[in-house]
Amino acid sequence: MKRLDLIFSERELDDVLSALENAEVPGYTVMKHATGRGPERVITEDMEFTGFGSNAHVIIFCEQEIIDKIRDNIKSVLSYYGGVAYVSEATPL
Amino acid sequence: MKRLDLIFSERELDDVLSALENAEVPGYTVMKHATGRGPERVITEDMEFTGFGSNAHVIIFCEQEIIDKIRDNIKSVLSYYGGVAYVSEATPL
Amino acid sequence: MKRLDLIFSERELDDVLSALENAEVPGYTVMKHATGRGPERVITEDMEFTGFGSNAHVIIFCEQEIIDKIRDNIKSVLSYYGGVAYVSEATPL
Amino acid sequence: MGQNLFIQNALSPPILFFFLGAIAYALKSDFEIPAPLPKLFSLYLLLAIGFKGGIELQKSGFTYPVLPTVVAAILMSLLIPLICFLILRLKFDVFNAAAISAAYGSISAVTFITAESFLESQNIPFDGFMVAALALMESPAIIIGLLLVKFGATKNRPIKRKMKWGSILHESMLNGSVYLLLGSLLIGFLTSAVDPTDIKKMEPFTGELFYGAECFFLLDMGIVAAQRLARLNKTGAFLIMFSILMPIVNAVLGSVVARFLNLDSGNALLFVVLCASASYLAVPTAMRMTVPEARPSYYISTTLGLTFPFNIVFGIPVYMSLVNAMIPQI
Amino acid sequence: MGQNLFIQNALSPPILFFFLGAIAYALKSDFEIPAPLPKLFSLYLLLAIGFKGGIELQKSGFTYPVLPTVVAAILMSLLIPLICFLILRLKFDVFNAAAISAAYGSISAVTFITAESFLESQNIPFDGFMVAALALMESPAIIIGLLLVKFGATKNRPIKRKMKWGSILHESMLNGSVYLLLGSLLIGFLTSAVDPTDIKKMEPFTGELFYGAECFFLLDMGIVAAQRLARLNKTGAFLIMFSILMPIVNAVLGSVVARFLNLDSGNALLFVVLCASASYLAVPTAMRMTVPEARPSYYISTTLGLTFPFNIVFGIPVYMSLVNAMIPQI
Amino acid sequence: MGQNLFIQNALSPPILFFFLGAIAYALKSDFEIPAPLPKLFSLYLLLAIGFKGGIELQKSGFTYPVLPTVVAAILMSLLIPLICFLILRLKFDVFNAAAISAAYGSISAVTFITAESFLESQNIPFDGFMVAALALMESPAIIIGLLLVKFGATKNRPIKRKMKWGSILHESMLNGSVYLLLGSLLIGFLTSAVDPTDIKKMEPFTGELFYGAECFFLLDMGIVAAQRLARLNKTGAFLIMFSILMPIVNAVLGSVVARFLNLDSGNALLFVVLCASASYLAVPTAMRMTVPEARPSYYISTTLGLTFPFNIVFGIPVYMSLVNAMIPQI
Ligand SMILES: Nc1ncnc2c1ncn2[C@@H]1O[C@H](COP(=O)(O)O)[C@@H](O)[C@H]1O
Ligand SMILES: Nc1ncnc2c1ncn2[C@@H]1O[C@H](COP(=O)(O)O)[C@@H](O)[C@H]1O
Ligand SMILES: Nc1ncnc2c1ncn2[C@@H]1O[C@H](COP(=O)(O)O)[C@@H](O)[C@H]1O
Ligand code: NA
Ligand code: NA
Ligand code: NA
Repeated sequence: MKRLDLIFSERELDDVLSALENAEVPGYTVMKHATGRGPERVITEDMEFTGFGSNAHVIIFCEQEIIDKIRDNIKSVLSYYGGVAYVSEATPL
Repeated sequence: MKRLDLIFSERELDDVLSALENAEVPGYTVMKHATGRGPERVITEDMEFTGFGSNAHVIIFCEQEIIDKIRDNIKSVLSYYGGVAYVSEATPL
Repeated sequence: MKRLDLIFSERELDDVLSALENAEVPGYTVMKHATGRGPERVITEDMEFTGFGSNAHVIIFCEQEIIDKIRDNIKSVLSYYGGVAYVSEATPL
Repeated sequence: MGQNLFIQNALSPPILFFFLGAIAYALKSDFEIPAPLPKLFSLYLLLAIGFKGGIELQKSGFTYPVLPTVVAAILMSLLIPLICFLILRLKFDVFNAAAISAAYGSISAVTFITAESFLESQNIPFDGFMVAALALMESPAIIIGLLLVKFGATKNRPIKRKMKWGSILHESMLNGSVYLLLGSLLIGFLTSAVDPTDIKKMEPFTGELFYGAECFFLLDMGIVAAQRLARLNKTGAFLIMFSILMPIVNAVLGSVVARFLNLDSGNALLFVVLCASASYLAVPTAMRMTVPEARPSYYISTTLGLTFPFNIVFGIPVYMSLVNAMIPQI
Repeated sequence: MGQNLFIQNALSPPILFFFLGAIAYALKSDFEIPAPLPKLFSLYLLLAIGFKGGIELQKSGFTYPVLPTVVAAILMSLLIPLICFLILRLKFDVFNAAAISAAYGSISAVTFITAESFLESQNIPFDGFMVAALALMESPAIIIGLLLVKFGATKNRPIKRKMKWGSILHESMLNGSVYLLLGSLLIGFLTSAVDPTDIKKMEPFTGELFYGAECFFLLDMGIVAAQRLARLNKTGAFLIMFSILMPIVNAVLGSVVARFLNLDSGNALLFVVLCASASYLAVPTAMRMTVPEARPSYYISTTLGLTFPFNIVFGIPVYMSLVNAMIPQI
Repeated sequence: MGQNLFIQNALSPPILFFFLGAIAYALKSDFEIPAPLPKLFSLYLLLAIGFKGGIELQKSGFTYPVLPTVVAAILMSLLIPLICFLILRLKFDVFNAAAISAAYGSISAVTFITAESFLESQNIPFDGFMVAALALMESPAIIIGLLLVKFGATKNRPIKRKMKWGSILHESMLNGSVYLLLGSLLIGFLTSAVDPTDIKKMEPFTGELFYGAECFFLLDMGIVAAQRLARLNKTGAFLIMFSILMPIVNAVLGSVVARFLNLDSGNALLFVVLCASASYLAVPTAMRMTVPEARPSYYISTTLGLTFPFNIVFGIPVYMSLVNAMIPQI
C-alpha cells in the first residue's frame, strides 16, 4: 500500500478533502496548525490570529489506484495556492 | 529500521502507550488534535469541546523485532475502537 | 527523493531551522506540540505551561545531497539536547 | 403572549449570537473559533453554574421542594430513556437505540443556562437548587443506557465487550463535565458555609462575567450546531422527527410532574427544560467508550444539530407558555 | 503640547504592554503567547467593540453626523487604495500593488481601539457610531483591491484565476473578522432596542473587561509586530518609506474630510485614524485567497511591522495635534 | 488555632479547586484542561500580580521596610540554594544537585498568590511591595545554580557545554515568566505615577477577576501536581523527604529573617512563603537549557508534585502559626 503526504494551507482544506472523497479514499487524517516554508512563502504561527491560516498536513494510506485517481485533482489545487505532495511505501501492521 | 504510524482516538492513548511500553519500544512521539475519517466514522475538530476527543497520531521508530512484539496488542486495541497502523522503512540520519 | 523526519524539543527549533536554511533545503514543515518519550526523557503536555516546551516534528522533502549537507549540523544539535532523525524514501505525487 | 415570548427570546443576545454563528456556517464565512477556545468557555460555564448552584443550595438548605424535585428529576432521567428506547427500537438496533435514549434522558447544561437567562429577562424568579437537579440527571441516564445495552444485547456481543459494573459507574460518575459540575457545586456549597467573603470574591468571575461568556459560547454553538444540522439528512426522517417531537413529549411529561411537585413557574420551566433537553457532552463521551457499536453521528447530530437549537429558539418560550397554562399563577 | 500628548500616550498601559512584547522579541526572551490565545483576544475585542458600537448607534439613531460620516468613511476606503495604487505601481506589479493598496484602504481595529483609549484618558468625548464606520471600511477596500487586479491584469492572468463577482463579494463581506464585527454591531443595535437589562448584563464582559483585554492583546501584538519588523528589510526601502509616509498622507486627507464634516475633535481623531491605519486581518486573508500572485510578506510586514506600531505610538498623538489644529476648539 | 487555620485554608475555594483537580486525576476521571488554556491563566496571573505590585510599589515608594526586605529576599534566594546544594550532594551529582537547588532558591508565584488569598480571608494586611521581592528572587537562584555547575563541574564537562556569562544572564533575566512579571511590575509602577484613571480601567481585569482565575488555574495545578506525584516514587525516598523537609527548614530561616526585618505578620508570612516555595516555571526552563545533564523529573516532580501541594495545603497555615509565634502581635 501507499502513503500519501499532502501539506498545504489549511484554507484549501475543504477543496482537498472533497477531491479525496471524490477519489473514494478509504480514509484520511488531518493535522492542522503546521507551519513551514516552501520555495516562496513562509508560514508562521503568528499568522494564525490574522485568519491567514497555517498549513494542514494530510496523510492518506491507500492503494496505488487511488493515488492515480487523485493525482490530477490534487495537483491542480496545489499548483494554484502552493503546497507539496509526496508518496511513499507503507504496509499495514 | 522501521517506522510505525498509529492513528486512533486519543481516548485510547493510554492503552496504546502502555502496549508500547510493554513491548519496550525505544521511544515514541505523539501528536494529538488530529482529525480524520475512516471507513465508518468522521472525527471533526468541533467534537473536541464535547470531550469526545479527536485522534492521536503516534510515530515509533524501532527495529522489526519490536514491531512483531507490538503487533497483537496494538491490533486488539485498534480493532475494538477503530484506527489504523502502517509500517514503513526508515534509516537513521 | 528523500523524506527526513526530525523530532526534538521545540526550544531548539530556531537552531535546527537555521541549520536547514544553511543547507538550502527547498522547504520544511513544522508541527509543534508533539509529546513523546525517548530513551531518557518523557515530554508531557502539562509541561507546556511551565514554558518547558514540548517537541517539534519537522518534515523535509529533499534530495539526497541536501541530506548529506545537513547531517553534521543536525546531529550536533540533536546530540546535545536529544531528539531523533530518520530518513526514508519519497516520490513526488 | 406565546408569540411575544418567542420574539423576546429570539432577540436576546445569547440567541442572537447563536444565530450569528449558525449563519456564518450557512453563508460559508471563514469565521471560526479555533479549538480549544470553545472548551475554555464550556469549562467556565460548568464551573460557574455549579459553584453558584452550590451557594444557593447552601442558602435554601434541603427544605421543601428541594429534595422531592431533585428526586423527581433523577426519576425523569431514568424514565425518559425507557420511553425513548421503546420508540427507537422500532427503527434501530439495541446499541443505537440505547445510546440515543441515554442522550435524551440526560440534559444539556447550555439549554438550562439559556432558560435561566430567559427567566431573568422575564423577571421570573427561580431557585439555585435546580442546578443540583441538572447535575444529578446525567449519570442515571448514562447508567440506564448502558443497562439497556447490557441486558438487551447479551447474546450477540463478543466476550471482550461485556461491560463491568465498575466501568459503568466510572463512565457515568466521572465523566469530565459531570465531575466538574458536581465538584463545583460541592465547592460552592462548602465554601458558602464557611466564609461568605470568599464567595464575594468569586462573584466577578462566576457571576458578572457569566452572561457575556454564555453569549460567546453560544456563538460557537451556532457554528457547531449548523455543521451538525447540515449532516443530519443522512440520519433519516425518523430520527429527525424524533429529535423535534421527543423533546416536546418530554416537556409535557415534565410539566405534569412540575405541577404535581407544586413548583412555581420559574422552577417549573427549568424542570421542563431539563426533561426536554438532551445531552451532547457527557452522554456521547460515555457512549462512545462503552457502546462503540452505536454510531456517534446518530446521537450527536440529533442532540446538537436539532434538539438543542429547537429547544433554545422555540422550546423555551413554548415551554414557558405550557408552564403558564399548567401552573396556576398567583 | 504635541510632545506632551506623545508622552502621555507612550506611558499608557496599552502602549507599554505593546513595548513589553516588542522588547521581549528584541531581547530574544522566550516569552510567548501561544496560539490560539491571541485569537481569543482578537475575537473578543471585535465582538465587544461591535456590540458596544451597536448600542451607541441605537442611542444616537441616524441623526446628523452619523450618515454622512459613515458614507465619507466608505468613500475614503475606496479613494485611498486608488491613490496608493498609483504610487505603488512605480515599483510593483499589478498584483502586489493592488493587494498593498487594499490593505491601506482598509482599517486596523486595534489601532482604532487604542485611539479610543487615548481619547478616554484625555477625557475627550467621541461617538459610538464611529464603530459603524470602522466596520464598513473593510469590504469596500477589498473590493477595490480585487477590481484593480481584475481590470489591471486581465491579459496575463491564466483562465482559472479569473475572478467572479460572487467570490469577490464573498471574500469582502464574509471574511471572519468583518463578519464578527458587523454581526456584533447588529446584535448590539437590536438588543438595545428590545431590552436594556440584557445590555447591562453584558457590560462586565464587553465593557469592564475591555481595557485589560486590550492590554493583553497589545502585549502579543508587540511580539508579532517586532517579528515582522525584523523581516522588513527584505521588502526594500521604497516599501518602508511608503508604510510610514502613506499613513501620514492619509491622515491629512482624513482630517480635511473630518473638518468638512464638522466632526468634533474626538470623532475627528477616530476618523483620521481609520484613514491612516491599514488592515492586517481581513484584507490579507482576502488577498491571499483571491490574489495568490501577490507576496503576503509585502502587505503583512508593512501593515503589521511598521504602519501599526507607527500609528499607535507616534501617529495617534500626532494626529490629535493635527485635529486640534484643523478643528476649531469650542 | 493552628488547626483552625488549617481547616479555614483547606476549605477556601482555591484549595478546594486544587483538590478537585487532584482527585480527578486520582479517580481517573477524563476531566482535563487542554493546552494552552492553563498557559492563558498562568500568563494572566503573572501579568496581574506584577501590575498590582507595581501600583503598590508606586504608592509605598521605597520607604522603610521595602528596600531591606527586597535585599533580604534576594540574599535568601542566593543562600538557600547553597544550603540545598550541600545537602543534595550527599546523593546526587553536581548537575542534578545544582538544578534542584536553584529550584528551591527560587519561588512559586502561585504559592505566593495562594498565601495572599489566605491573608485576605484572614483580614491580615500585607504590602504590595512583596511582589517586587517575588519578582527578584527568580534570577539570582538561577544564576547561583548555573555557577554551581560552572565551578563544580569544570573538569568533566565537554567543551561545547561550557557556559558563557552572556547566556547565564540571558537565561536568568529573560525567562518568559520572569520577564512578564518584572515587565508588568514596571508598567504598573510607571502608569500609576502618570495616570490613576488608567489604573482604574485595568482594575476589573487585573483585580476583580483575579480570585476566580486563580481558582481555575489551581484546578489545573491539581491535575498536574497529582500526575507528578504519581511519578514521584521513581525519584527515591531521599528526594521525597527533601521536598517536604527543605521547605520547612527554609520557612524557619525565613521567619527568623522576617522577625529581624521587623515585618508585620502579613508581610512576614509572604516572606516565609517565598523562602519555602520552589520554582516550577522559570528555573526548570532555564536549567533544561543550560544544564541538560540534570534530569528534569528530579526538579519538576519534587517542586510541582510535592513541595507545591504541601505548601499550599499544609505549609501556609503552619507558616502562619510560626509567624504568629515569632512576631509579637500588636
Ligand atoms: N521541501 C519541503 N519539505 C517539507 N515541506 C514543504 C516543502 N516545501 C513546501 N513545504 C510545505 O508546504 C507549504 C506550502 O509551500 P509553498 O508551495 O511554497 O507555499 C509550506 O509552508 C511548507 O509547510
Ligand atoms: N486510510 C486512512 N488513511 C489515513 N488515516 C486513516 C485512514 N483510515 C482511517 N484513518 C484515521 O484513523 C481514524 C480512525 O479510523 P476508524 O477506524 O475508521 O475509526 C480516522 O479518524 C482517521 O484519522
Ligand atoms: N524511537 C523513537 N520513535 C519516535 N520518537 C522518538 C523515539 N525516540 C525519541 N523520540 C522522540 O524524540 C524526543 C526526544 O527524545 P530524547 O532524545 O530521548 O530526549 C522524544 O520526546 C520523542 O518525542
Ligand atoms: Na432530558
Ligand atoms: Na486606512
Ligand atoms: Na524558595
